[in-house]
Amino acid sequence: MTSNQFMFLLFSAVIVIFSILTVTSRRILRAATFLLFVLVSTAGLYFLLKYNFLAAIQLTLYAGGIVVLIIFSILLTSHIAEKLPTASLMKKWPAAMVALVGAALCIVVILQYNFPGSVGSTELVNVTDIGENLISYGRHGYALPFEVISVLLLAAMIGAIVLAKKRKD
Amino acid sequence: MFEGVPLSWFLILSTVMFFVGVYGFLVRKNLITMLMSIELILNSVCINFVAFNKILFPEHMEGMFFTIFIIAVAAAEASVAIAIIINIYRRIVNIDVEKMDEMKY
Amino acid sequence: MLMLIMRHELLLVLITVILLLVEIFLPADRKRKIILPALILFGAVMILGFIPGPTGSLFGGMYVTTPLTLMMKNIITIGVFIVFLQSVDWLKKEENKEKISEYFLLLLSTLIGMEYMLSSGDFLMFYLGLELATIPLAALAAFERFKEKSAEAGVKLIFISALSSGILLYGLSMIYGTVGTLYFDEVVNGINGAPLQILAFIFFFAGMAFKISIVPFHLWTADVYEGAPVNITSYLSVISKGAAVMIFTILLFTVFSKITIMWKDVIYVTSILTMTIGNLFALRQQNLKRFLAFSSIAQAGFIFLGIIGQSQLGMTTVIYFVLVYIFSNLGAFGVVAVISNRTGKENIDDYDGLYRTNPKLSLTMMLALFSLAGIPPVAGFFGKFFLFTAAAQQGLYILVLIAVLNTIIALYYYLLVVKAMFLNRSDKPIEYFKSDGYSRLGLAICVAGLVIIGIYSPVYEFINQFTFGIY
Amino acid sequence: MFDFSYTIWIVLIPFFLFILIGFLGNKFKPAVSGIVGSAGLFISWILSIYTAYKYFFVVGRVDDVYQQIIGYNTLWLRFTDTLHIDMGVFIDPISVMMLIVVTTVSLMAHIYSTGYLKGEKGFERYYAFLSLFTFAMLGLVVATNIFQMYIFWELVGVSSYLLIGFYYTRDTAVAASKKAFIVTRFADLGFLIGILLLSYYCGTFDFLTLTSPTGPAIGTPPAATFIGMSVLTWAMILIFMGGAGKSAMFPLHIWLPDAMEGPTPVSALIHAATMVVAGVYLVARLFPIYITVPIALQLVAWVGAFSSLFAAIIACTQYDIKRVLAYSTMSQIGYMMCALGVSGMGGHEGLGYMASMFHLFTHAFFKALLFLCAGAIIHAVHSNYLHEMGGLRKYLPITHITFLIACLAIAGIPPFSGFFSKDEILVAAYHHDTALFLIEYVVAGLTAFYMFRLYFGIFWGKKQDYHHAPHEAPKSMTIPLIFLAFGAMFAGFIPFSHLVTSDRHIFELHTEWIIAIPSIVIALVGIGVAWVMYLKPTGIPGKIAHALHGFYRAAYHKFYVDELYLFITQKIIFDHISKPIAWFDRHIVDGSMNGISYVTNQASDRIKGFQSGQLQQYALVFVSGAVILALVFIYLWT
Amino acid sequence: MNILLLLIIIPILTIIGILFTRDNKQVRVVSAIGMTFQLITSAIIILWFLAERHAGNTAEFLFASNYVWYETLNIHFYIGVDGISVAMIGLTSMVIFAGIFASWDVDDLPREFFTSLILLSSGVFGFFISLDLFTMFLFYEVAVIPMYLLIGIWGTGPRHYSAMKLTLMLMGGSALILVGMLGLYFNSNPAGGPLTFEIPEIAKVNIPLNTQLFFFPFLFIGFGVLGALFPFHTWSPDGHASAPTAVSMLHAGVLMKLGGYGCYRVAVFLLPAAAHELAWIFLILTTISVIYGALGAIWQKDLKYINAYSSVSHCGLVLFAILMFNETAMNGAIMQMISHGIMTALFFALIGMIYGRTHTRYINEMSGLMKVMPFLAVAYVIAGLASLGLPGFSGFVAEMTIFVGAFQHADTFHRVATIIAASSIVVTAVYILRVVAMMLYGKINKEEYELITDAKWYDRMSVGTLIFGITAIGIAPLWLSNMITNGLGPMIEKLLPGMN
Repeated sequence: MTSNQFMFLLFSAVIVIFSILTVTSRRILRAATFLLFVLVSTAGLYFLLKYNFLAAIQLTLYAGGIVVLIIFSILLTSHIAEKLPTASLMKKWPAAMVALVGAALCIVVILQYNFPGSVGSTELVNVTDIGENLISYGRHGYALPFEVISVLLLAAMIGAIVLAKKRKD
Repeated sequence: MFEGVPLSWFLILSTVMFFVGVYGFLVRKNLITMLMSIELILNSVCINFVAFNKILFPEHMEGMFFTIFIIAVAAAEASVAIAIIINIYRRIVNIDVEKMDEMKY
Repeated sequence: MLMLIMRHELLLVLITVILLLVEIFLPADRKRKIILPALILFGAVMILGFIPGPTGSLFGGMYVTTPLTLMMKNIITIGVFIVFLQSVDWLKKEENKEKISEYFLLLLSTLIGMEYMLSSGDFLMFYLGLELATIPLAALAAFERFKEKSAEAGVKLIFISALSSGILLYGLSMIYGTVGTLYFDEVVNGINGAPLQILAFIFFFAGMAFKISIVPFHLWTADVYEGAPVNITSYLSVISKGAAVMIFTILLFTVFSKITIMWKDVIYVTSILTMTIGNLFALRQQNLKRFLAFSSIAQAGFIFLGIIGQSQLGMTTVIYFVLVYIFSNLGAFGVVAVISNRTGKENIDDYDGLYRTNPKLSLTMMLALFSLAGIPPVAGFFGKFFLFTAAAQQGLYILVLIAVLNTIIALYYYLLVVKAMFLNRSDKPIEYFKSDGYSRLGLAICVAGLVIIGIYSPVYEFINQFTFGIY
Repeated sequence: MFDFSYTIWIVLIPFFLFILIGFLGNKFKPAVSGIVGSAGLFISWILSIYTAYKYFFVVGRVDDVYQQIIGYNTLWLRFTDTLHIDMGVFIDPISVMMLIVVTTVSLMAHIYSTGYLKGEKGFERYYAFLSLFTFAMLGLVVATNIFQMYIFWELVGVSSYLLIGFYYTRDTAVAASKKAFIVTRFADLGFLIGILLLSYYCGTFDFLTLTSPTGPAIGTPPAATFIGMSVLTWAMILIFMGGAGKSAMFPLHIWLPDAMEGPTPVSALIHAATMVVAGVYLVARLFPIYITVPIALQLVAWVGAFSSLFAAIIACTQYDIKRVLAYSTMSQIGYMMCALGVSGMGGHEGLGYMASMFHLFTHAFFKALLFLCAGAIIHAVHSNYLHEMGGLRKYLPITHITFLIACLAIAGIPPFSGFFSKDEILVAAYHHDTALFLIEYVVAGLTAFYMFRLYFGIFWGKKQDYHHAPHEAPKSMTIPLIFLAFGAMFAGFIPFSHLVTSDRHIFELHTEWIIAIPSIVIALVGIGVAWVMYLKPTGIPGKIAHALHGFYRAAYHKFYVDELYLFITQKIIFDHISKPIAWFDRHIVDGSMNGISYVTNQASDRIKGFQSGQLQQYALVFVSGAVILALVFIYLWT
Repeated sequence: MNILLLLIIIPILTIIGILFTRDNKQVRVVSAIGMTFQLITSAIIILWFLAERHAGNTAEFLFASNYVWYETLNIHFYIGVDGISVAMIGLTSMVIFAGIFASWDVDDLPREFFTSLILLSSGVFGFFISLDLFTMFLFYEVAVIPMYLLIGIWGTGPRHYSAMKLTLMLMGGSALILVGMLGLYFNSNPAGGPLTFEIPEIAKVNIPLNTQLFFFPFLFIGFGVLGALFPFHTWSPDGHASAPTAVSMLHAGVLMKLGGYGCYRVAVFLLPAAAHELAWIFLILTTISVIYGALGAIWQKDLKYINAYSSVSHCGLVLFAILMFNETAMNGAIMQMISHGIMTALFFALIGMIYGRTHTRYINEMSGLMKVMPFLAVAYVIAGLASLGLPGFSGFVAEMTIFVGAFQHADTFHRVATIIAASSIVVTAVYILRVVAMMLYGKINKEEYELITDAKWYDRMSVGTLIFGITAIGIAPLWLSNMITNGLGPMIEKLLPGMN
């Protein structure tokens, strides 16, 4: 087992375990924390894949931004001590079945597929390249999506504000 | 295969994570926990893109950029969702998804 | 002037920015003043859209404009314009005065999203367009913050849409993994129908089917439609769905053309399911918005008949039908909106005896419903007929038969509404009222569209110039 | 050749009278309708007489053979190149004879009615219908083709219906009219099918072609058979069914007695003299074909004979004088049918045919007379019932005399007309079939008996206390009586064998006294019995009735044929066919349509659970939908 | 400008005219004027048609105009008439004319009533003059839909239910037609190249037998629903019973003829081989229709139900005759359509008028009406006599033509069917006379009936027109028969190769 494999397995173990915990934990704040672990380990995977920049984004935006957002909202809407009610079995079983069958199907199909065996480049992706790509408007340039996502974020912001605005009475 | 880690490992991992997310989405009653499940789902997809990009098609960074944009969209989605959740909480002091069934049949 | 290629989106962004600025500098008590300029600006954009201009691709193929997409954009722009006209009445209500410009901003941004989606040249842009077209809509669905139903609608929309985009993304990731690119023009060559690609396609399909409300991915539709403000509902049911249908058709006809034989069957099955289940649910509805929701689900099933035709005829008809559908559904929703705003009544029972107090509204509603049901001489008849023709072209007579039998069920419940308005008498009918000018203009456009589009064949021929099929 | 095309006017004049009176009748005084109608018909009558004269004595006979002349013909409706309905006038001995009969009796009825129905409501309507009937009957007799005959046949039926139902506020009249129409309609169905069969195999409707010895029916008869009989036989039997219906032959006779609900002149005209003999006329018209299909002809003979006996027995027991006359009519028509049935073709062989036509002719006079007399009597005493009459000879002298003449004529006492015609029938039967002969012989006696039973009962018998003294009818009524009485007396002297014969060749007739004398005797016996029983009120009839208890009751109840019909129509058709069909339609056919909607609604209700409002359930369906689709299309789809 | 277009334009102009009226009276007057023009136009068309034919114009369709409508799909607006459609036009304009007068006293939403009625009629006219399947289908639906409102708003009894059932069943029929039509369209050019909906063009194509067999039932049953083919007739009793007078008239009189006409012009004409193959099934059904409708009518007590079942019987005879595939029978079928159209319109007009006076339609509740309303009563008797096929009225001509035609088949199956069908004339007599006897004859049974007034001038107008129609045809049928026979030519030519 190479160190890479080891690291991968470690991360994936963390991811899988904490994912499951995220969706089963009865304390909501813990669940959020577990989610954070999952996201951080994912960032670890990105590091492993030599996508340092992406890993950084994952850490800051995802783990940092979204999880914080979630935690804030938890604090706004729930009592920390409160235990979440568990779902009824009538709900769990079908869900579990679907998830299991779906996962099995996907895994079987994935394993059957004959991916080209090319070994990926192990080079670290250059942040300059990323930046250039992001503002380039040619093939494989991402200037346009970049603009679009800004509109999206703006719209989301407006939407969130409109909804969360307090009523003026 | 990436430095000894086969592609399929990544894919299996992401698939498992994806369906764990789906499972969570289907059973968690609290809206915020459901939102977390969504994040799991999106995260698993990100892993797919990144893994494909790195291991199979490293010449361009399409997968990676896709991941970046997914993260951004996830953030936007989460913000709107949370705004709605908070709005609901203000109205009925409850964010149990099972209570959200005023409209049916 | 390469930017002219992107003129639709740019103009929209421009007026979005203008509105944003105005909103910032407008005093709180004069917010209503924004309505008319907004409408005028948007109307100008709509008209400008019709001016022929250059087409081509930008950003290395990430953004593609063809005459076809231009036309699609124009079609949905017209629809949005009508929605705007119809929402003025609602926006002028006291409880909404704080949110007028936000309403415009959010709707415009979803429109921008759709237009990008229509013009997308790769899956990334497609995905972003899709999300941009969805997320603000969830906010809009929850727009009436003080109504529980509205909030519930928002929750349902945003969560299901998040789930569906997750599934769609999983599919996309697999497509990326098997093909190695996200650009449409390159993806085409990589599609070969391997099991993983079928899986990917199905997941992708599920994501799209969510937008189009295809059974079994439709369950959110009715609840969201019922809970959301009427104008948002009509927007969702018409514009959002129409845009999704059009881009989906294009994708199927181009990107997935190699696996036509497969997706044809997927669509065959889902279209039967959609028509039947949509109709069966519509039968039992009392709330008109919910009723129209199921009706629009069923309509989506019919639209699939055109797609399954996989020919130029099919594509033309799909687009043509979307156009007709915009007018029909907006006509119906327009009436519902007017009445809902004035009286708060949304149930079919409430419409008892409407004709005797508000004949014009009733007639408009009837025409719209007849168009949805496919009764001549209104445009819906032609739309439906051509859809059936497209399917029959493939020899799918059984499918056509099932579809036409479904139109009978559909006719039944449309007639229930007609019955309420025309046949039933009521002790306390909705009083006579004069709707505001904007709504009337909106309805008048719808009626004109319904009457003209079918009988005046050049509309169809015009669309037909730009379409293509798989041969 | 003499141009007979004017003869169409004989037919058309009553038609225009119908239009005129029908549309404008209510604008005039009632009497005007009667006068106009009678005057118009008088023209027709004159034209008929003129035609008869021309035909029989001037142009019709060429080398002792009467010609068949198409006086007028026009295409009315084309089916195929060979099958087309023409409207025209066919002139041959029997049609000319019928023209005379119809116009004469009709004219008499017209004149008579001006008095009889004076002051009745609906007078003009009556005349309109009468004209319509005359038109239809004339159209029938002059028909050039079988379809024209069928058309007028139907029209005759409907005018009969309208006239029977003239007193439409009277329930019995309404029921009777309905019955008459439906029964004859049923018979006409047979007629129609017969026509269809005949015309299909012969390729023509035309009488001239059909009856031509070299024609498709006789010269080259169709070879096709059906259940052991040739199609031609079937066709002729079915056609006879039509004739039997119209002529009230057993078992299609039930409408005739009830039809007496109509005004009496109508009974005289339609249900005694003209319409009811249409069946006989039809058989006579197609006689050349009947002669080639012995089975059908045999049937005609036996049906006729049986009907005559059957009706005669019933007639003996009835008290309603019009009904007695009705049964008598049926009996006499049975005679005519029987005569046709026993007839051969050509010369003396065709005696039966000649006799039948002869009897038709004489019967028209004396039976019309009987009815009109009965009308005068009813007019006087306001009752139809024999036991409410008696001793009327003093009050109604003219009626009395004319009635007596008619009775003698029908009883077959020489030299009254009935003797001659009936005698020829008996002769013909005697030469053909002894059984038939004996039946007819008995019937002759019965006829004499029941007619004189009537006669004695009305004019002699016990004197009744009348509310107001009966008085003789007005002139307008007695003149026709007298006229017809002359006919009844002298019509027998017409040399019919020189005029109307089966093959239109004339032949010499010689009375066979060996048959004539017994027939006179039996008639006299009948009269004698009636004399004994009814001249004065005696207990004999009651005793006899008592002695023949069961049989008498059966005869009195017309052998329960009506009840049988009622059972068939009411129970079988209404209760066991129509009602179940109505039920079936409502519950099964309609129910299945409603069932579809019910099932749809149920389905809609059953699946409502999918739309539970639960977001997570939606998501579950969403995900499982995707997974299942994927499974299906990856593993099951090929 | 094509004179046939007037048939569609006049109704539209009339409707526009109605929009500008101020009160009920003006609405009626405008409608009456419009439909009078329509009647005149129809008469002109008939006369002109006859003149053209007389002058030796042997074109299959006269006054034909062919405009391209949807170029891509090769949909044409193609109109033209032959002897048959001309006859149907005459029928329609007569019935709608009478219908306007019969509904003179509609006072609830009269504007809407007349608009719908005239719209319906324009659909019917359009249907009869169309030579393109698409336009034909379009007009068919235009003709069906106003029925819903007409019955639902102005009807009586369970009007909502009946209206819904009628509309749905007829649209169900049209659904089948649609499938059949598309089948024809996609088989209209086996050589490749542009497909077409034009009837004369499709008629030239030899469609393979298997294809024909597949599509024939769709078309025949589809049109048969409207033609009240057993067991798809159940919309008819309820529909007719609930409909207001003029609507029953138009519906039974004209709309049901769309079914027969469609079966003739589309199903049999375009798919002759399949028609031959499958005729026996439908012959059985139509024979059942004929006798079943008649027997079903006997038991009914509601006047309209009696007539509805009678219509089932008579219309069954139309389809029955069409399936006989010979000139005579088909001629009879067309004549029966016209005859029954006028006659049943007359019936329904009279029933409406009687109902308006007695407020009941149950025959056992009425008696002796002859005395108080002689005009209507006599008219009813005339209608009844026409219905039971009395010579002198059109029904006789039509039925006899049918039977003679049907009898041209010498095999037992056809014979038996014909005899069963023919026996309906007896049953018809039973129920017609039963009604007449119960309702019109006898003594008046309710005091209020003594006060009934006889027909008004507009009633007389309506009834008179129709009586004129049936008697005119009944007395002088030859011109009509010839005109129809003339139109049958192409059909017979097409059917002949399939015979034997």
